[in-house]
Formats: sequence, C-alpha cells, structure tokens
Amino acid sequence: MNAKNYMVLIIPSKSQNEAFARVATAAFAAQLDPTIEELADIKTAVSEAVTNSIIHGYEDSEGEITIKCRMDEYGVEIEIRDEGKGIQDVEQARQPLYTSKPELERSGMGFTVMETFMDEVEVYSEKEKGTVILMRKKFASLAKEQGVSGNEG
Amino acid sequence: MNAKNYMVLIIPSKSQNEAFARVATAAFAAQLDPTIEELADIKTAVSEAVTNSIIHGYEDSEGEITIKCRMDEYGVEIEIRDEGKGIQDVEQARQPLYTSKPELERSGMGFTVMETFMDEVEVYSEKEKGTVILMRKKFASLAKEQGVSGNEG
Amino acid sequence: MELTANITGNILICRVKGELDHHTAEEFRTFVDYNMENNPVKHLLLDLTHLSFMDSSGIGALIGRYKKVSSTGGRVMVVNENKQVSRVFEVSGIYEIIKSYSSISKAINDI
Amino acid sequence: MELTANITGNILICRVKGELDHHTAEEFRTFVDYNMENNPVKHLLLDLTHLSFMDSSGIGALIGRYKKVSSTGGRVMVVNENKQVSRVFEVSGIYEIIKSYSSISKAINDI
Ligand SMILES: Nc1ncnc2c1ncn2[C@@H]1O[C@H](COP(=O)(O)OP(=O)(O)O)[C@@H](O)[C@H]1O
Ligand SMILES: Nc1ncnc2c1ncn2[C@@H]1O[C@H](COP(=O)(O)OP(=O)(O)O)[C@@H](O)[C@H]1O
Repeated sequence: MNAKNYMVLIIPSKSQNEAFARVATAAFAAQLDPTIEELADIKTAVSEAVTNSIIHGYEDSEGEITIKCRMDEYGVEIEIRDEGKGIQDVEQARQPLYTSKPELERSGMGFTVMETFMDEVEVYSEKEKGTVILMRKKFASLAKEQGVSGNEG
Repeated sequence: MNAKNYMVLIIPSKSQNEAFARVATAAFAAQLDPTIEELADIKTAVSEAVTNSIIHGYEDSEGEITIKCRMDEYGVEIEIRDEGKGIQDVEQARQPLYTSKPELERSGMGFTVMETFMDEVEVYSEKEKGTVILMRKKFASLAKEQGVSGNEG
Repeated sequence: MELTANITGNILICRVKGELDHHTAEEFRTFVDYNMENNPVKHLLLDLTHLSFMDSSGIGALIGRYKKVSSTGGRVMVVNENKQVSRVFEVSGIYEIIKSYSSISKAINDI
Repeated sequence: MELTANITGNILICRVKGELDHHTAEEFRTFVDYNMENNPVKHLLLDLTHLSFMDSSGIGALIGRYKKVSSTGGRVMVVNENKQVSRVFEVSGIYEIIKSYSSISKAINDI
C-alpha cells in the first residue's frame, strides 16, 4: 500500500518556505516509520536542495519549486526541481567547498551534505532551463521487512 | 511578504494521506502565527474535506486530491479539489446529518464541522466532474495587525 | 493508533491513543466490537486522554458503537477528551448521547 | 529564531533557539555581529542547546563569524549541539576551527 504512495508539493521560492518544505517532506516520509535520525537526514537534505533553488536557481527573481516524494519498497525517492538558471558545470558544483556565491557567506557544502545524508544523489541541470535533484534514502525498518538484513532471531 | 505566499499539494486518495494532508496544511498556515485553536480548526476542516474526496469523490477507485493554500492579509484560503463523482445536490449535502453512505457509519457532519471551524465554506461541484471546497479562516493575530480590532492599549 | 482494553466490573475501559479519523476508524471499530462481544461487559468507557485528534469520521464510529452498546442496555462514556476533540463532540451534538467525565473513577461511579 | 546575548568577562555568550537555515541566517549574523562590535568582548560562545535544526547555510554563517572573531584574536566555541547539528558540523569539517563543549562553564574554563 505504501509502495505506491507519493506527494507533489509546489511552493514559491521564498526563504520562509525552506522550513515548511523540510517539515512537509519529513511528515510524508514519516508514514514509513523511519528512525529519528533518518528523518533528520531527509529534512537536512531537502533543506539544502530547496535553499539552492531559492538562492542559486532563482536568485533575486521568484519562481516555483516542485518537491516530489515517492515511496518504494526500500524508502523514499525525493525530487526537487526548479526552472531557474541551471548549473553550468555540475561536477564542479558538487565539489566540497565550491560555491559561486562566497559573498553571501555560502559554505559550498550543500551538495556534500546531501550526498552524506542520503544514499543516492543525482543532479540534472541545464543552463537557463533549471535543475532537478533526485535523492534516495533507504530506511532500516524496510530493509528488515524485505529480509535484506537476514536472520532476525 | 506572507501575503503572496501559497502552496499546492497533490496526493493520491489513500486514507493514510488524511493525516499527512492536515499536518502539511497546518505546517504551512503556522507561518502566520495562528493560535493553537485556529490551527486545530484548520486541521479538522482539511481532514473533513480530504476524507470526503477519498470516500465520496473517488469511492473505491483512486484519484488525485489537490490542496491549495494561499495566505492573504487576514489568514488563509484553502482549496481542496477532486475529480471524482461530484455532488448532485449540494444544498442537501450540506445539511447536518445528511450522508449518502450511512452503511459506512458516516455521521453526515463533515460539512457542518467545516462550516463551524472555518469562517467561510464554498462548495462547487459537478456530477462526474468533481468537487471543489473553498474555505477561509481569519487569524486573530492578523486582525490586530490590520488594526481591525481597534485600540491595543 | 494504539488501543488497549481493560475490564472493571461490567465495563470495558478502552484507551485510545493517537488520531481517530477515517483511516484509523476501522481499527477502532474492530477492536472495540471484538472486545465488547468477547468479554462479559455491558458498558463502554473510552479513555481519550491520549487522543490527539478526531474528526467527524470519529463521530460516526462513536455513534456506531453507541448504537450497538445501547441496544443491549449498555452506556457509552468518554473521559478526558482534549479541546479539539471536545469541539467536534459539541458541533455534532454527541454529548446528548455520550456523557463526558473528567476521570475514569467519576465515570464508573456514575453508572 | 530566538537570540539572546550575555557577557561573561571578555566572552559574548549567545543562545540560539530554533532553526538556523538560510532564512534565519541573516538575523543570526546581524545579531551576533552587532553584539560583538558593541560590547567589550573578544570571544564568541554559542549555546546551541535549543537549536533544533541547522543546515549548510548555518555552517556558512558560522564560518563568517569565525573569520571576523578570529581576525581580532578571538575564539568561537559551541556548546551542547544536538545530533542533527553535530552531524552537519562533522560533514563540513567545522570542528577543526570551532571547538565544541558539553557545558558553558567547560568552554569558559578552556579559554
Ligand atoms: N538549484 C540550483 N540552481 C543553480 N545553481 C545551483 C543550484 N544548486 C546548486 N547550484 C550551484 O552549485 C554550487 C554548489 O552548491 P552547494 O554545494 O549547495 O553550495 P552553496 O549553496 O553553499 O553555494 C552553488 O554555489 C551554485 O553555483
Ligand atoms: N468530495 C465529494 N465528492 C462527492 N460527494 C461528496 C463529497 N463531499 C461530500 N459529498 C456528499 O455530501 C454528503 C455529506 O458530506 P458530509 O457532511 O461530509 O458527511 P459524510 O462524509 O459523513 O457523509 C456525503 O455523504 C456525500 O454524499
């Protein structure tokens, strides 16, 4: 039943929505009974991606950010999409400490945080078209249900 | 800044999403600093409308429910839309205790709860096309900011 | 939703924890009906101290229990519902058939 | 976000309550910089006991404070960050420049 569940959330690129985006995504993912730490990881990764769409994708203009969250047998897949200015060099962007906006006190650690806190992070981006971040996180509780972790007593 | 904020949330008509829908809507409305009671009212009204889309709108089939929430100077406007079977007689449907599904132990109090807990409730529905519920709720804190409640000391 | 049942005399005391909506109503119904039918009890006392949310689907489920229990001469009582729950009770007029008490002992003493 | 400042010797003790992200970073920056500049203090001690969430925007804001404070010979310390915050600290390597203590008194004693 959970396996086919999903949600789509659309918000304007206002910084006040960063907190809402991570809380809503975590509330949805909570249906799968993740651990508190897994939920915190999702919140943090979503916060990074949504903040990037606001600061880098749309800069001073306003646009829409679409957050999709799908459940699968192992956990969740989260897609965060903007139609902003896009990333010229994705490989460079993903480097720890790289930031195109040091003047805004950016740490350049957003992608590193996403990669550390999620199991998989894919980045699709096209200049002047926008950016899509696709992240996956497996939940320990589901791994057990699937029998992945082997014997249970 | 808040005045123009909004969110759009799309979920499949699964009963497990009732709780998520009301939590997400309340989390969004919380940006306006409503009282705990105002927030509980919104949760309850959203729960009623979403449940109706699931039970009455889509019955045994599955469809999508769209929840839109917009902020204005006074509070929030919430729209809940399904593309389900629609309501033949809206006036009758809004009567307290009226239910088309007594066999499911429905109380027939859904619309009455929405009307009591929200300031305005509008219902638009067309047979075989679907139903839109439009609800508004004013927040006491904003009435003060607008000077509506007069002198403050 | 977490449900637990205890028996005191001819009363089934059912503690309801979590949220009672359309999604959880089925579980609530099944649990209460099973325990009412399989125990030597007459009355139903619902401890709502830990019920954090209820909507009109919950009202429907409560009226359903009331019909069953009262058909065999029993009473349905609730204890300690929070403000949100209490407002839904009021709107639906259910206090006319299901009385509320501030504690389990007060409810028991009133039978 | 709620920010409060106290002074102990030449240390500004700033309590940070709520969530430190891009949205709240500006307020944090302004508050800390103002209090560092307008008080006879050298070091910055951030009490993170009530910081419930932080992401890499918070790291950027912390590094910014570190650069300012250390340019005049001061230190930046944090106290009692929760697990989520601590993981973000670890990933970003910020513990190399900002030391963490389990209590305010331990941090003060270490200066
Ligand atoms: N949604 C986006 N749209 C455009 N550029 C982006 C987006 N996300 C990331 N970037 C680019 O990738 C760089 C690195 O991102 P990140 O690791 O999150 O660090 P930071 O946000 O601190 O700069 C950004 O500085 C920016 O140039
Ligand atoms: N989204 C909807 N789609 C189709 N019919 C609806 C919808 N919402 C309400 N209705 C109709 O209106 C009636 C009254 O609704 P309500 O007051 O919520 O009571 P209940 O849900 O307990 O039946 C329902 O029984 C149903 O016939």
